Amino acid sequence: MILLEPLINYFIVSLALLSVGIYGLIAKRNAIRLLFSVEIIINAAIINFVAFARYYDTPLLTGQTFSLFAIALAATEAAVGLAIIVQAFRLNNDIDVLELKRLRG
Amino acid sequence: MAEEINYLIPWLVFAVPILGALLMPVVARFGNRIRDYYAISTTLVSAILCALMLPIAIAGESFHHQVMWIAALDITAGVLADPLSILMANIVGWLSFSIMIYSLGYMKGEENMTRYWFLMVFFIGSMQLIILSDNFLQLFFGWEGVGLCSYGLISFWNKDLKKDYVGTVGQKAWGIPLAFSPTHAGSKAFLMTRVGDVSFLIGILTLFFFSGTFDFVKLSESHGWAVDLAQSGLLIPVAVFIFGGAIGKSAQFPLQEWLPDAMAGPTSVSALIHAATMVKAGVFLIARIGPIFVTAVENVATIMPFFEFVAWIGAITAFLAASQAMVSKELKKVLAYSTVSQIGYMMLAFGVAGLTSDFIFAYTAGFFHLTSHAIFKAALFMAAGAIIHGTHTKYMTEMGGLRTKMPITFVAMTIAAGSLAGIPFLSGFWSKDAILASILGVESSLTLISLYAIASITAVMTAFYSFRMIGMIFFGKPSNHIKKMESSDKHVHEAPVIMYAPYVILAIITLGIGLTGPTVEGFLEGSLAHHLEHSVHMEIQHHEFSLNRIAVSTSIIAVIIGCGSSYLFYIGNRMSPSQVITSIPILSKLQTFFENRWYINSLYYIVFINGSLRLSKFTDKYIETGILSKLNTVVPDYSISSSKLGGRFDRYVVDGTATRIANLNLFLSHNIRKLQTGIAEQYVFVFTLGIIALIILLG
Amino acid sequence: MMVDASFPLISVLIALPILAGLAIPLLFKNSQKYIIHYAILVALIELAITFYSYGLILTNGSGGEYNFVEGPVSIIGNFGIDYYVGMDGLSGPLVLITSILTLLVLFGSRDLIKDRKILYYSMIFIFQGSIMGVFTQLNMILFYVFWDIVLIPMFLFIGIWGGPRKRYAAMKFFLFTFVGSIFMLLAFILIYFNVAPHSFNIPEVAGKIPLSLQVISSVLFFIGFGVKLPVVPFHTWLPDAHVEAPAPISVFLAGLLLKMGGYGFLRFNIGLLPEASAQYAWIFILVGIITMFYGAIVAIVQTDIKKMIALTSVNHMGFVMVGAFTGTVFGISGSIFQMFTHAAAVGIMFMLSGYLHEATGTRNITVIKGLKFSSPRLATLLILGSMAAMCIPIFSTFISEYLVILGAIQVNAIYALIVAVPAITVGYFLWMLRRVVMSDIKPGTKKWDLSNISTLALVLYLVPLVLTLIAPWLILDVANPISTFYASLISGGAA
Amino acid sequence: MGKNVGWLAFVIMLYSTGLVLYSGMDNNGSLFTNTRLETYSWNPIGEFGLHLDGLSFPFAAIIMILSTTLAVYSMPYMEHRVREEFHENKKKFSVDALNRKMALYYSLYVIYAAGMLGTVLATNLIQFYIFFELMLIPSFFLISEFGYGERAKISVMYFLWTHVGAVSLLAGILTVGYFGGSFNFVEIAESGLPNSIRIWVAIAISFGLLMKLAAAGLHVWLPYAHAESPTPISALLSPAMIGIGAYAFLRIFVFILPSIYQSIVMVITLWGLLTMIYGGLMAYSQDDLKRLLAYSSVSQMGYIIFGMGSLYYLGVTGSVFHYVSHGTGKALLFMAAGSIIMQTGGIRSIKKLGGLGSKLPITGIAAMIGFLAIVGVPPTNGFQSEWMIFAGAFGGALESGSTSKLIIAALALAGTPITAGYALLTMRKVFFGALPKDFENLKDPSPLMTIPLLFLCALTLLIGVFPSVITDSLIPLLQSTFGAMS
Repeated sequence: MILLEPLINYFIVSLALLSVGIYGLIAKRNAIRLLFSVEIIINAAIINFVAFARYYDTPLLTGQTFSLFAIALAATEAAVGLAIIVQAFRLNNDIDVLELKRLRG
Repeated sequence: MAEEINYLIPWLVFAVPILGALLMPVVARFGNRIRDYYAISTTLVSAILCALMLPIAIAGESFHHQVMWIAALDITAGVLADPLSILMANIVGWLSFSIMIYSLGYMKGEENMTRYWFLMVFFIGSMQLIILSDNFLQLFFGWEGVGLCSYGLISFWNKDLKKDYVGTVGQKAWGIPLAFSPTHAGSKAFLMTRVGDVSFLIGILTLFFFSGTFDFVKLSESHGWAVDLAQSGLLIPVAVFIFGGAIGKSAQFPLQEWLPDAMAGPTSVSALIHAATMVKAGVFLIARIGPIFVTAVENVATIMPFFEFVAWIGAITAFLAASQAMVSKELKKVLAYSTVSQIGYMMLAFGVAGLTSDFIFAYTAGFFHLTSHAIFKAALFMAAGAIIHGTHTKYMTEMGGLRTKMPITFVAMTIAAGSLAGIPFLSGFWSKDAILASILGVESSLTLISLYAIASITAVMTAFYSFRMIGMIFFGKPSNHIKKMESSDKHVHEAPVIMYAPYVILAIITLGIGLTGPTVEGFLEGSLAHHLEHSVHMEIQHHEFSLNRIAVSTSIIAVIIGCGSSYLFYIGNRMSPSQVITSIPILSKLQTFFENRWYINSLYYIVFINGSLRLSKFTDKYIETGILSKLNTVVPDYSISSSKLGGRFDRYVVDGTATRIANLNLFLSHNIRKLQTGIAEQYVFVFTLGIIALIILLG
Repeated sequence: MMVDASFPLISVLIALPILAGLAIPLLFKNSQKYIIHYAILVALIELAITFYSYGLILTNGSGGEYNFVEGPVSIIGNFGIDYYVGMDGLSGPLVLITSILTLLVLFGSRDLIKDRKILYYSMIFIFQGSIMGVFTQLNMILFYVFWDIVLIPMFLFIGIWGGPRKRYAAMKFFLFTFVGSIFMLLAFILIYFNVAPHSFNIPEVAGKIPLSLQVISSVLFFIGFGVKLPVVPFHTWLPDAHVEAPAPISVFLAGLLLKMGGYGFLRFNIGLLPEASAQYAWIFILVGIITMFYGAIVAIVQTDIKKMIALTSVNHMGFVMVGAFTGTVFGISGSIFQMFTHAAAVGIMFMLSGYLHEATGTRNITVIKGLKFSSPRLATLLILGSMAAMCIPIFSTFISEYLVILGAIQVNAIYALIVAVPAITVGYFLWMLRRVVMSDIKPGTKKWDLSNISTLALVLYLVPLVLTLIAPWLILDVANPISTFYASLISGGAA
Repeated sequence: MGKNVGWLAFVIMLYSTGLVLYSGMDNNGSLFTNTRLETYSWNPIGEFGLHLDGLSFPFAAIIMILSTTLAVYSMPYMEHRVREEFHENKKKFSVDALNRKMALYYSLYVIYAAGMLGTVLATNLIQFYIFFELMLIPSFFLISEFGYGERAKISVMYFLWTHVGAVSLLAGILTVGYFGGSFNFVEIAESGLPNSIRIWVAIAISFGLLMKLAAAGLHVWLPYAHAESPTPISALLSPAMIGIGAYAFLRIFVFILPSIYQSIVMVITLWGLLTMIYGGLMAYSQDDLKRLLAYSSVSQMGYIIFGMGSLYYLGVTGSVFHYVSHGTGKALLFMAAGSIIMQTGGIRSIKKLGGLGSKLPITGIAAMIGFLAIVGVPPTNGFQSEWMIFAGAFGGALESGSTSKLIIAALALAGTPITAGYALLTMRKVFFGALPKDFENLKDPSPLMTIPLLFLCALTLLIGVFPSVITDSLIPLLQSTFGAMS
């Protein structure tokens, strides 16, 4: 059986991607940048799926089928996010996240 | 030979008057004359029935018939006609008949006479009931009936007009007025006799408990009860309590204040009730129970204190009343005091009977004095009524020199007054002498001497006041009141025939008894001896009648001193009485003391009447309104205030907590709301913190 | 030998009113003229069924166990929530009084409720159905469900047809009861998990609850039912709810809602947790007595007649509390009887206060004067009604009260002192009567009096009271078997 | 049927009196020896029964006789009262208003009599309590509807006082009922009561009953209730109603709880004596005629309580008999007071009255006989009851040999002249003396009022002379109970 890379390496890659995404969310003010960082986070998740499916669930590979779902999900999520941003821009022609707080309690 | 008189007679003697009285209002419908004659005829029928019973008394037997009354307690009602009661019934019957005729004249022209006749006839009926009943309970019925009628008759003129008042209006003793309206006098009489009846009831009930019966016959036959009573030391108290009834009814020492004021009633009433019959009821009671107690007890010594008590009560009353009679200005008051005093004599006689070995002698003396006194006192009262009727005044001071204007009344009154005083060869002399003789028979010398002394002093006083009375009315110059009447041509005239006939007859009888004194006494002794042997089984030694020399001499001396002194003052008016009294200070002090009725009356009023009224005012003011009716205000106010408190507590504390919890929620929600700032970054930041915390926790 | 009817009797009892209620908006969209006749007809049918079922229980004296049982039909399988109904000596009288009161309330609301009739009558029938449900449910969860369904119509009644502060009162009422029911639910769940074959059905659960759990759940039940029964600390919602609720509704409120609390105490506290109740009976009795005295004392000073009557029902419910926890046959049957008679007695008083408001425009005792002259019929009925509320012997409220006192004396003779409570009740009722009825009339007050029909309707309240005075066995024969059973449980537990 | 609704009430009353008297003396003509019993099942509480025996017959007879005579008496009186009331608050007088008022009066009146009769015939403690309250409610309404002065306040006070008593009685009854096994008089076993409870039961029941009997200290409600209630009602209230406390006392203590009875006898005797003296004293200082009669009722109740405390069968017979004699006597007095009030237009203060004897002869005679009955003067039944009470008191004292009891008995007997005092005082102030000028045209009231007066006078005298009517069935019953007790 071919020597597989130890699972932990895939894990480190996805963790790195995850931290980059989170940093993006927290630091940036521009709404579109928020979308980018969300996409990065989703990709990190997908890596995990594939890796785990490969290591633990070889015959069924449910993980990989699920990663396909996740990709589709990411696409829809991006579309929805962009629609909201366009509307927000039309409303107060500024998409600075800090300004959009009319939904507070 | 008792059977041949059919058993109904004794019942009818008292039933006829009582039922007759009840029918009085119905008969009154048919007109006044018919009513008057109807009343007199009932009394006559009852008197005749009594006469029919006389043969039994003479023969010395007794007739006893009973009927069931309260079945559950087997209490029977019955009639006991033995020599004592038959003699007494005849005296009462005939005397009341004569007084009824007299009152026909005396009460002419008075309104609501139906009430008068009803009460008089009912009175006679209940008096006969006392005499003829065979047990204490039935006797008590008559006892109270008599009290009731005397209350009704004393307050007959119940409009309380000033003229009907007894006693001089202004006079006061210790602040208590001594003048009483008829209704007041009536209530006083009823209350005082009521006190006597209460003690009588106590005696009877205790006796009932021990002996289980009220019957005289049963009491005299079985003597078990007397033994139990003596053991529990109640024999003397029971006897004294029963005697208390006699004290009340016959106006003896502690309870004698009601009789002088009973003069507020019409004089015919006073004649019937306060001379002839009612006051004798007490004496009759002692005559009835005295022998029973003596025979019931083995040795006489145990009952001796009771008889001594009776004798002393009699003596004190006699002395007390005689002293007050000497100073009284009202004609009827003098007679009232003399009645009280004479009854004192009778009580003395019956008391002494218990003390002497020879019971029968004093017993007959008492009874003889009872009969003679009844006769001449009734005559005196009727004559007094005629005089007052004629002179329209009741004060002797406003009379004088009437012997020419009312000759017949003068003669009759002098005979009766002489017999009262004890002038020889008049009935009073023999009966008083018999009493004095019987006192000599008492064993213990100390009581003998003291009783004898009091009796003789009273005899002197009696002689004095009876002749003072005759002197003030008939002799001396006519008072200006009489002159005024003469001038306004309202002449003082002799009483009509129908009025003076009765008391003239009675005067004649007194004279008759006076002349045949010893034989009458012998007859009485004989029949009473039979009575004692048969109904009470007491063995009697018969002895011949003998005149006791000491007794005769003392009574003659007493008459001489008494009549002599009063002759000096009033008849011969050598010296005017007022000068003598003012000159000797002791005498004047004594006079005011006697006039104020020894202050006994005022004492009673202050202690009992005003005392209880003040006590009731006190209880009313402090206890009733002070404490109790406060309860009606305090309890509701208290409950309302406590409930107000409860209401406030409910509204603020309990409700308050609920609203406070509600406010707490509001406060919390308000603050938590601020947490949602609406800025996405903060949410993500918190989110990551959460994940890190989770990792640390799980790790 | 429990009785079984040919058709599913209890389900009909519950379903009929609810369906009828729901049908009203459809039937009477356009003309509302015949709505009241329809309503009375439905109520009469319901009453007939109740009489039939009650008669069956009464005749063969099977008050001791559950009759007309409809087997546990599972609704949500593995969670043990199943439809399980039955009627016994405890729920029999309460079902009876529910249908009687509904009929009488309909009569009452005929002339007191004018607007939005469709909603009103449909709500009444839903209310009746759910009350029936509460009294006959043997499954704890469904019991809780019906318990909360009942709140909805009541909240609407108070909220819509209420007096000036109706929103506050409705909200307060809803919140209080709802919070109480949560504690109750918690207890149900605790019991569910601690019983071996997990089940919510009362018959299955009875007797298997360990003592420690019993204590905790009895405290929880106490809070849950205490709010409903108005035990003293939780009673503040009752006066506000009554003052604001329209007259017929407060009859329902006092007549039926309070009984749910009493029913709960008897069914759960005594029925399921006998050992705990026996051990801590004296606390419950003490709370009951405090409720009694507190209700009576606070009622004295009230100026609004409705508030006074509300506090009187707090006082009477105190009797139920004491009766239940004496654990004696007399006490328990007395508390059941008290629940029956109190409903009628307080019912008439609330209706009268409604008419009083109609007649004089106010319910303030200190303001109304000389009712005797202005409206004689109302005055006489007010006097008779207060007689019933005062537990005077001419009405059967006296028998229930004396049974409770008798039970209390059995426990400890000191409790005889609770006899003082009726004395205070008599006190403030008489004071009210004196000020309102017997005082002299102010000139110029207009004459207004009850119509014949409404007088008849009011007299109908008194009929059951007089009937049960003459023949107390009507109620007691049904109540006695169950109370002997509970008494044996309690004494078994305590001994 | 308009004004003669009174006659309807009278017929009802007459019929029931006939029943009571008939059932009293039904077997072989011997008077009142048979006991008449009916029972109906009332299952949880015991059975609802009506029982007429030696003890309850005198009470039942007097209650019914009094209510019948007063039904006739109250016809003219109440009409006068209603007219006066209409006149008082200036409302226009209409005949149908009068009819309605009279109908109301008579309906309450009949219920009131039924209530009293029920209490006396009850065989079950709870049934007794129900009638005990039932008796109270009509009288409350009668006072508040037809009374004088601030009647509403007084009727509430009356109701509350009596109700507090009744409630304490209820507490006692329930304890007795529970521990004694059952509520039926026959089955109650006194042994069941643990002796820690006995004192409390004794206190509770006697407090309730003595409140009803208006014993000294607890009598505050009586003078108010009597002064303000219409005269026919106070004529019924004072003798019949408060006397039922005595019946209850005898029935509960003497017949059911003898050992408790023996322990409280001393207290009862002393309380009776205190009430006698207190009532009598208070009567002296009253100016209102009806209040005076009320206080005299308090004092007479003192006699009854004293009789009950004598622990001797004769004493108890005396107190039952005194209930009868006080019943007739006091009813006479109140009726006389009523006719005076009616004739003089509402004057009740004794100071304003005087010399009425000449103008109102029949009322005067009736009042005299009434007073004699209370004072206990022989021809009237008052004497019979009095001598029995005191015979019992002396008997009890001598039997137990305690001199203290003897002194109390003598003291009580010495207290009787107080009664005679206020009786004669009132008689003198009201009927004798000068006639005030504005009473010139007075005359005796209509025959409807005088005939009942005369009937009761005849009754008083008849029972006075032939007491066996009452005592025959009563004494054997009491002898056997007291025999069993000692």
